Amino acid sequence: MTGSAQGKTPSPYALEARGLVKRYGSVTAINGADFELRHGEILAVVGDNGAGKSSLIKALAGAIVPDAGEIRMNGERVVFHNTRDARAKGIETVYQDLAVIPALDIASNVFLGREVRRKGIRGSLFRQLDMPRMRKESSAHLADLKIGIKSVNQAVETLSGGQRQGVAVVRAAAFGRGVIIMDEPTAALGVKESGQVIDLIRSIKDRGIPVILISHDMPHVFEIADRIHVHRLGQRAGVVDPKQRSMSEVVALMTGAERPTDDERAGRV
Amino acid sequence: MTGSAQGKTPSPYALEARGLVKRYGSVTAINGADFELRHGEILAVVGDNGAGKSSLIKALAGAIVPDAGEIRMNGERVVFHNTRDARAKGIETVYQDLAVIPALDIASNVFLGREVRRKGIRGSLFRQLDMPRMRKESSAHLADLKIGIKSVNQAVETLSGGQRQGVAVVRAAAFGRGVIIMDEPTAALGVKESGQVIDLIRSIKDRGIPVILISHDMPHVFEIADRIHVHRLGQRAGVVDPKQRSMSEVVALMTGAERPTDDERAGRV
Amino acid sequence: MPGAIACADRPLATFPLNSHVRHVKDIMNSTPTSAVVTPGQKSRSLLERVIREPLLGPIGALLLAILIFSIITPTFLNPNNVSLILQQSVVVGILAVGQTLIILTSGIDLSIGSVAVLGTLVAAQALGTTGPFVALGATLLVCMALGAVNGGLVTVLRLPPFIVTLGTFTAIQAATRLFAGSQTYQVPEGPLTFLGTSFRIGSFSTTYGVVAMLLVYALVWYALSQTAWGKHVYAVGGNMTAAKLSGIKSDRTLFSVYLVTGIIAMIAAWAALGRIPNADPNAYQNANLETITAVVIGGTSLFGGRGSVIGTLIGTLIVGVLRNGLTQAGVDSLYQNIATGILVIIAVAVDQFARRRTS
Amino acid sequence: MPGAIACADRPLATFPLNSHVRHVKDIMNSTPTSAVVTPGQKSRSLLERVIREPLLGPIGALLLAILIFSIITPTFLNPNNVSLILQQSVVVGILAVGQTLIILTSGIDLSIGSVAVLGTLVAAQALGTTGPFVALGATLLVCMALGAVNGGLVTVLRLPPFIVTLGTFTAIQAATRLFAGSQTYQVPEGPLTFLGTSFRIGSFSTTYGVVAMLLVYALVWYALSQTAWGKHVYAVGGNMTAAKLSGIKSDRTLFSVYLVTGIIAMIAAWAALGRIPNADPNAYQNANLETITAVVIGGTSLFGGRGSVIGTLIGTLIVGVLRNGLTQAGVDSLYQNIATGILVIIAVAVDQFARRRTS
Amino acid sequence: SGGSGSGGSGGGDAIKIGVVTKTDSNPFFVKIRESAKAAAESEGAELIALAGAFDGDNEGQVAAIENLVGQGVKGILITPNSSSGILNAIKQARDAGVIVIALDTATDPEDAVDATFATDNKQAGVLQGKWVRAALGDKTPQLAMLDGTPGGTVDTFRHDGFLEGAGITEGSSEIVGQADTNGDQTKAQTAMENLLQRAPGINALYTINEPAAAGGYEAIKSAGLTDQVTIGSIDGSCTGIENVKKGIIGATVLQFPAKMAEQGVQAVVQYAKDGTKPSGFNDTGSQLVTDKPVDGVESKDTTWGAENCWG
Ligand SMILES: Nc1ncnc2c1ncn2[C@@H]1O[C@H](COP(=O)(O)OP(=O)(O)OP(=O)(O)O)[C@@H](O)[C@H]1O
Ligand SMILES: Nc1ncnc2c1ncn2[C@@H]1O[C@H](COP(=O)(O)OP(=O)(O)OP(=O)(O)O)[C@@H](O)[C@H]1O
Ligand SMILES: [Mg+2]
Ligand SMILES: [Mg+2]
Repeated sequence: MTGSAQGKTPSPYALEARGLVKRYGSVTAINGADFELRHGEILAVVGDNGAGKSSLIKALAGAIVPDAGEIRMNGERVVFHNTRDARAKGIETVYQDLAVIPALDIASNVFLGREVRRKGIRGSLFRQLDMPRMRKESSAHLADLKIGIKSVNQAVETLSGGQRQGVAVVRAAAFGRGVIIMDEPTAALGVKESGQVIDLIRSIKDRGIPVILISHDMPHVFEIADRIHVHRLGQRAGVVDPKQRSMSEVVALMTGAERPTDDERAGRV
Repeated sequence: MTGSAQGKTPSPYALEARGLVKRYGSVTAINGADFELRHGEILAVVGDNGAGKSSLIKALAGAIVPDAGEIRMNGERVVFHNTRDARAKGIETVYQDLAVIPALDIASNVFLGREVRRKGIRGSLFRQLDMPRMRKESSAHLADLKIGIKSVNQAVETLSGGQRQGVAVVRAAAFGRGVIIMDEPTAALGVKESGQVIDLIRSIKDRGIPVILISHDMPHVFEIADRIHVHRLGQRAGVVDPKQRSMSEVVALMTGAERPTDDERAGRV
Repeated sequence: MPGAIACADRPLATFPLNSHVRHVKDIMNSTPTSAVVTPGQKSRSLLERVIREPLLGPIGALLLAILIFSIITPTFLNPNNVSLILQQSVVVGILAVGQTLIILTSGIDLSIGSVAVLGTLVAAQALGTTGPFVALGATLLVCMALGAVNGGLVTVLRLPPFIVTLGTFTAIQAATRLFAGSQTYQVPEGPLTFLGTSFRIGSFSTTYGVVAMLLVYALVWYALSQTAWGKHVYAVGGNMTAAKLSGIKSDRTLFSVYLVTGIIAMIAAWAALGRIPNADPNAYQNANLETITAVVIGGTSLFGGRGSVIGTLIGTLIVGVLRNGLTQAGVDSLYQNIATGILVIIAVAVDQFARRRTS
Repeated sequence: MPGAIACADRPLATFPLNSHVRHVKDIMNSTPTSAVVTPGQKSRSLLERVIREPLLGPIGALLLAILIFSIITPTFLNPNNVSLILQQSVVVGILAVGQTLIILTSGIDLSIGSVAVLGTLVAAQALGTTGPFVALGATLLVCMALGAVNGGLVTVLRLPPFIVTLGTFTAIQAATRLFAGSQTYQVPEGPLTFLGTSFRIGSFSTTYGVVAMLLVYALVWYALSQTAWGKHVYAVGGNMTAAKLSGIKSDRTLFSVYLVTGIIAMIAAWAALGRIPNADPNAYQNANLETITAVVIGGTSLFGGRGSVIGTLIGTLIVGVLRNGLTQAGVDSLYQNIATGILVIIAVAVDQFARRRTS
Repeated sequence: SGGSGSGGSGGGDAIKIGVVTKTDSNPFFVKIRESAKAAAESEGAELIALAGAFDGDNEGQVAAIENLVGQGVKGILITPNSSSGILNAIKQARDAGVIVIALDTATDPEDAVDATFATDNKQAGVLQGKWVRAALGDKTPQLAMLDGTPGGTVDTFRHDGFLEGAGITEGSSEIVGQADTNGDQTKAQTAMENLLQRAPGINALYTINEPAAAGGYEAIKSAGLTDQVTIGSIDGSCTGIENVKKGIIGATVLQFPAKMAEQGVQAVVQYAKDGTKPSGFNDTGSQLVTDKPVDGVESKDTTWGAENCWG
């Protein structure tokens, strides 16, 4: 997995991709996309519906294996065969379609795939889960988001759309160490709850963890993003600085009505 | 189904509900909610996650049968046992979870439940569907929204989240005659596509059809709504006039940080 | 090509699908009644519409089996033998149509064979006291009534189809034996055995039962793919909640599927009397498993909402070809069973492989 | 009470759950290692945790059946008779645990009975040449190998479990007959028949096989509800894509379920030799349908991801009680089948009714 | 004469013979299959063995006949599932020049096939019934009947024969219990356990075959009633004879499946060589075997049985 970048000066990028391609039958969802995420930054990814944003971050999260192109973490070539590989490198993701198990309770969902076992022989030999602890921790995390969940014993299928999204966000935020990716984490959330997710993202950044935020909510994006990656037709149209471009300019870039500068196109902002 | 209001002066309300209650086991999703929709208006419904907005409009659309309370259309008492009853009265709904059939193609989804048969004996006797016509009409409607759908023969499951939402919106908009209800129709949509849905809602209003819009997007709500119904804890906290209240005031009302005026509480705005 | 292309506001000369975008725009601008269709539809012939892409796998498996058997045995491709395979597939093949319908609604019908068997006995016994057409009418009534019982329990009481049809299967099978006094009933040649009558097309001889089977397939194919009812069946099986919200009379659709399956069971009963003019309460005990196998080999999902009746026909034929071909090759039945078990898995593996290639 | 209450920024004196909200906030403010739990959990006793709400239906149906039979027959509640019902449930009951696991992953295992039958024959034949413990080891190996074949085909080739296990069922059954020359093999008393040995608790006499069955249930209940593996089984069956995205080793989990089912089949084979010390290639031909019935009556969804092994135990007992009770009541076997069919439907209807009441 | 169905091709002139049993599962049919194989081998003929999938699988047997005719066999030996269910297929086979011989079970009418080599199942039942009745002595029979498959031809013959031999009429109060076992030991054991709970006074047991008898015995043994119940059976498998020797079964009626198969194969070979067709019903005989002979029923002991048993 180790590429040629080894031994060089440390890479300026926490996560980086070159020439990614992904085809679904006759549809090319990612069409030679580049991508760069700097250390400790919040990078917004914006683009029209169907531009291929979700496909791009799925490739970065190991959820799909790209047909071509390469991915690097901290300058080192990585190959993700599945989400476990990406998780092992500290990449946590909130998927647009949430990836929760409807019939399982909230605590089990939050800890799915990294369950905590009891201390002592009950955990080591009998492999018993420490459900009380997992419940307590999940409800503490969820309480931060204030999305009004009554009990973490509830099955996820009984939650409202927004509450469900909260569960997915909490899961990623609680465990991410390397990179946290959020695909439209506030789409179903109310004003207050969205605000709390934005605060959460800021606090993640404060912990020094970079965040990739896909969002259609331009005010949020401009409020929080350090840089904005504009995706169009399966490619990166450019990266812009929210302090130098207005919302309407970014929207124009998304639709192709405006052209990016050469620096923006090359991602040098 | 005809209530006592018959023979009186025509009701000012296209759709109206009093004291609706809906319980799910120990959860009371609607807790004695009132609701009024005037003729020809765009009424926004806002509220926190889990406030019971979706449950409320599901009751209005016949998707759930309330445990108590009554619903009136044009002053006349109506009882909806299912969505068909509501549809028969011209109520069309975009559900938050979209209610599309993943394995069916787009055209079949748009026309689901009101398929068009061929002209002549092929339609009347052999009950053959006029698929070419349904395809053509769906793709014309979808083209209006510009959500980049390649072919209406595509199965809905191959669409991106936003494209899927577009299909649901188009379906409601194309067939609504009495009331059109949209539960977060732009949640998954991009900036441009959202704008197109907002335009679409305006054009529905121009056709004289009232619209109920549930949305967490305050700028959109303030841009388009004639009145804003604020929902809280399963009840109507009040109805406000977007020209008299600011966004932050409405958000404060949603969370209970601010109290509505007596007129607002009674819905007299 | 990215789906976003229709959003393009300016022409993108380098983009291959741009012409398509313009085409869509043309449609938008054209009058609503014009007959312009999107390119995707233009090129679809009838054959393409009947044989959808997901069927390439089963068809491939069937052709492969035919090829192999025609190489290793001299008799396999005899017109007589081909006709035999068809005739042997008639009863299970017809029942499998009903099974497909029910599986499409995400149900399962374990009682389907027992309904048909009861049908044969009703026909045989009624024949004694009434005329053959009354007997057929009585059979139809009984089969539809049993379909209605299954359908009623599934739709009204919302019980799982597996349990409902397991219960009716057990009860019907026992009731049939009681009704028949555990006897078999010989049926004389006549309208009741009509579907067993042979006729020739050129040098190819076959029975009206084969024709009936193909007709049932054609009819149900038409109903599923060309009528609103068919769309509703797929919708109900694909996502019951969404179907309800879309205003489909989901209970009625579901119930109608069980009723239609009752009718199909009656046709199967008629065909069974044509094939073996002897109503036997012990016959077709494995019809439930055999029909489900045909349906699944044909690419229909056991979870409902996806599949086709043409796939089931191919699935039925695959099983028939295997059994016949192995006999032609002189394989004993125990070894045949081992081979069939493995070959069925291979057939579905071929299907999966083909599907992954095309998607 | 609306779920939104935790959002309340000001106290709402009229709102009953407000105390709960404060409670949750207390938790937030308390140190992370404190043992405070939300009220919902505090009151859950072990019994409540074992018997979840969805089980009330099956339990009700079972109690109802027991009540009715103890009224209409004098012999039904005899300790001897109760012990008999348990003994008669052992083999299918153990196999049904494996079936539950596989159905929870949204699969189905049609081969489970045939694997156990092959197991009995391997044990009986190996006993002749080796010692009883080597024979049991060989049985375990064979059963696990067959589980691995099923699991491999399902996970690696992604074939539908129905077809895979139908194929292996057909092949294993035929292979067993060939292997045994359709003969039965008598097994002398010894370790191989140990599970058939009786012992007494007070005046109640039962066999070690019953104990083994209850142990298997307890173990699998523990694994499903108290370990990460169990959560993963539910996740894989509930939503495979989401499970994969959540980083679960879904293939490994799926495969392990088939392997565990192989082990369970071996235990069932052992118990079968205890019950009938005679390895018969024709035994337990209906085990697939019987186990699926027990699972479904027990409230486990055939679509995966929902259900419990305790429900299956109750489902097994319901079937056993019906069969035994009807015989005690002097019902002839054909009428018994009719009654069983109808009663199974009623049992599930009671369940559905109870569920709708509680939700 | 003959040979019109064979298509004339194929390698060499090995005579092809098909044998179609009811199922592959019953050891009795396995014995027929194996004896036929052995006989065919010694005659230099080729044998294809097919079977129905379950008791009552007429469709499976019809398909088997059709496929064998298509394959070009000279003769088919069949144990028909139902005596009248497959007559059309048999007729078509005979019309195609294939001789069809019924084994074990006669067709109805009997001349639907060229010849029949079978046990008289009714007679076998009568023998079992007579012996059980005589063994009971003065005791009033309290009879339990472990039947096979309801409606099976053989099952019905044996059942009726037993009652005739025991002098009991169908529906009489002397029959205290009945259950269908499909000839399966497990099912028989469960059924007997439940019957004994209801009617602990059972003193006579009819069984459709020896596995059913073994299952019934297990139940009787665990109920501690071995001295009280007299068990009769039919088959003559070596396991069964062994069980008679051990006293598990009181008496069994021995059949001769190997004889049926050998004679059948020889008849087909004969026909292929010189066109001689076999004809009529050929009883291959049945013999009561017990170590507790009773007056009025001719019987042989288990030593003889062990020499003449099958499987
Ligand atoms: N599994 C799939 N099969 C076929 N096509 C797919 C699949 N997944 C995505 N696509 C197609 O790939 C394109 C890009 O989809 P993607 O979900 O990445 O878009 P997106 O930018 O995230 O859009 P949105 O903002 O609506 O979520 C779309 O045209 C979509 O239809
Ligand atoms: N089927 C159900 N079973 C149990 N509880 C339910 C069900 N549907 C909704 N609820 C509960 O009812 C409450 C109101 O839900 P509803 O979906 O109406 O909220 P909402 O205002 O639409 O929220 P959002 O903005 O997140 O969509 C929530 O607490 C939810 O958990
Ligand atoms: Mg997306
Ligand atoms: Mg909602």
